[in-house]
Amino acid sequence: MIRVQRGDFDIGAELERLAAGSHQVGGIASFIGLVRDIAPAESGGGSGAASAMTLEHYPGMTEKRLQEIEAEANRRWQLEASLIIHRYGRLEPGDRIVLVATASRHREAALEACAFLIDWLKTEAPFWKLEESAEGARWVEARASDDARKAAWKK
Amino acid sequence: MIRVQRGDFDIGAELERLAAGSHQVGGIASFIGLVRDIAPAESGGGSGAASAMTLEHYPGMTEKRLQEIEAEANRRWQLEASLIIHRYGRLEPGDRIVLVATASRHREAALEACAFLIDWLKTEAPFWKLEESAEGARWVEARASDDARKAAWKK
Amino acid sequence: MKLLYFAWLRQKIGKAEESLEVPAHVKEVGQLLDWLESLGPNYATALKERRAVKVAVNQDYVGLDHPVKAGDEVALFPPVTGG
Amino acid sequence: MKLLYFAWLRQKIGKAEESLEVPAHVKEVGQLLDWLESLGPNYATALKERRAVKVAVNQDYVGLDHPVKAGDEVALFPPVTGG
Repeated sequence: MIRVQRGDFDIGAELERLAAGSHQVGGIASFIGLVRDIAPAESGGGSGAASAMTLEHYPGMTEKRLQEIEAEANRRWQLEASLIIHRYGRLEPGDRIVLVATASRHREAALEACAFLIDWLKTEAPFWKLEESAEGARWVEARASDDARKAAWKK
Repeated sequence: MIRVQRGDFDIGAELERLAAGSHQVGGIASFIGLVRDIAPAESGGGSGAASAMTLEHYPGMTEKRLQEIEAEANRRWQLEASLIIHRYGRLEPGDRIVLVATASRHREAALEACAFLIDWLKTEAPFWKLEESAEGARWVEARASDDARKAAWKK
Repeated sequence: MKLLYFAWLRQKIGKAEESLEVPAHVKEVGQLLDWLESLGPNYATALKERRAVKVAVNQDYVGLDHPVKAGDEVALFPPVTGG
Repeated sequence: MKLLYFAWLRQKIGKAEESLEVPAHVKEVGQLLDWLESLGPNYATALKERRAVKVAVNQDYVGLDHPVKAGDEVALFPPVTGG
């Protein structure tokens, strides 16, 4: 299941639901992405001012791509259930951005599919981050390392 | 932090706490192990009767080994926080057995350290599973594939 | 043809979307980008660095040689940064 | 010396722990296992398949050549299956 939403999500409830009704699930792997306050770390101290961000997305295509990514994970691994929730709009440091989770009989499949989902989502799902800082707003640039991680999953 | 306990744990609260107070966390990876009802799958249908299990452990050494495993993960990856909770006693299908979780600035470290923790825990932490089924109780045998996964992490 | 712009492409072009009558000689994505550049300095600036411009036609990622036609939904945006 | 037994080793030996006076010639884990086997058929049965017997001395995994001495806590158990 995939969801694109402005509001927050309840991790405990989401992960609980993933295994509900099936006693065939032996493991649930999940990854939660959070808004990190990059200001202090990358300016070497600085004001320590929180840096919020706004996530823009492409309604319609976002859902389509996330569904395709989820389907690809389910083709590659035997999963009992999978979940992608991605937020958009303005978010502050510490806020949750994304949840990906996979439930499988065996931990290997759950762990690998979870990493796959977040790696692919990073380079495939049409979201763009606008970061606010003391110096103004700037669009986050794509990282070459993300492309490399995605490429490593290619069959 | 590590905890060995008889009772259940609250996944949402545990993961929330892992990032609390630090806005340096960009990602939280977690793995939850559950009691799987193996009866229907491995006996090719069968009665479908639920198979409970009892987890025995070595109090004292369990905590010591889990602390060492957690310390090793923190040596290998830059983590903001980590958590291992492992239950013991009698558990039924669908019950949670174990939670491992890692918080890091970057998702790569969180994902890898999380997989490392559960892989090492499987072969290092002194727990033993006694499975109950219609045919009686039997001690679960260690899987060679678990040793192989652990070995793959060796430096 | 429906055009959508996202992130800094939206800001530089100065609008989020528009409907355009595209000339008949524009048959592929690359030709569409060339033609858009000719519409004004805001387009020219936005599309100058072609490597940084990703294109989706009808919500699928495509390359510069992908065909475009009237009725298509064509989106232009920088490399994605979600997750 | 304090001996602890877990899982099917506990069941086969028939107790979870005991304190034993170990003879002076028993200086290593391997010698300890040999000597335990001589204590009775329950021990002999439990320790027959040596590959399946893991040993911890003072809560650290050790090999058969690891020294043991009075006062040590020595645990015998099958390969672990937690997680």
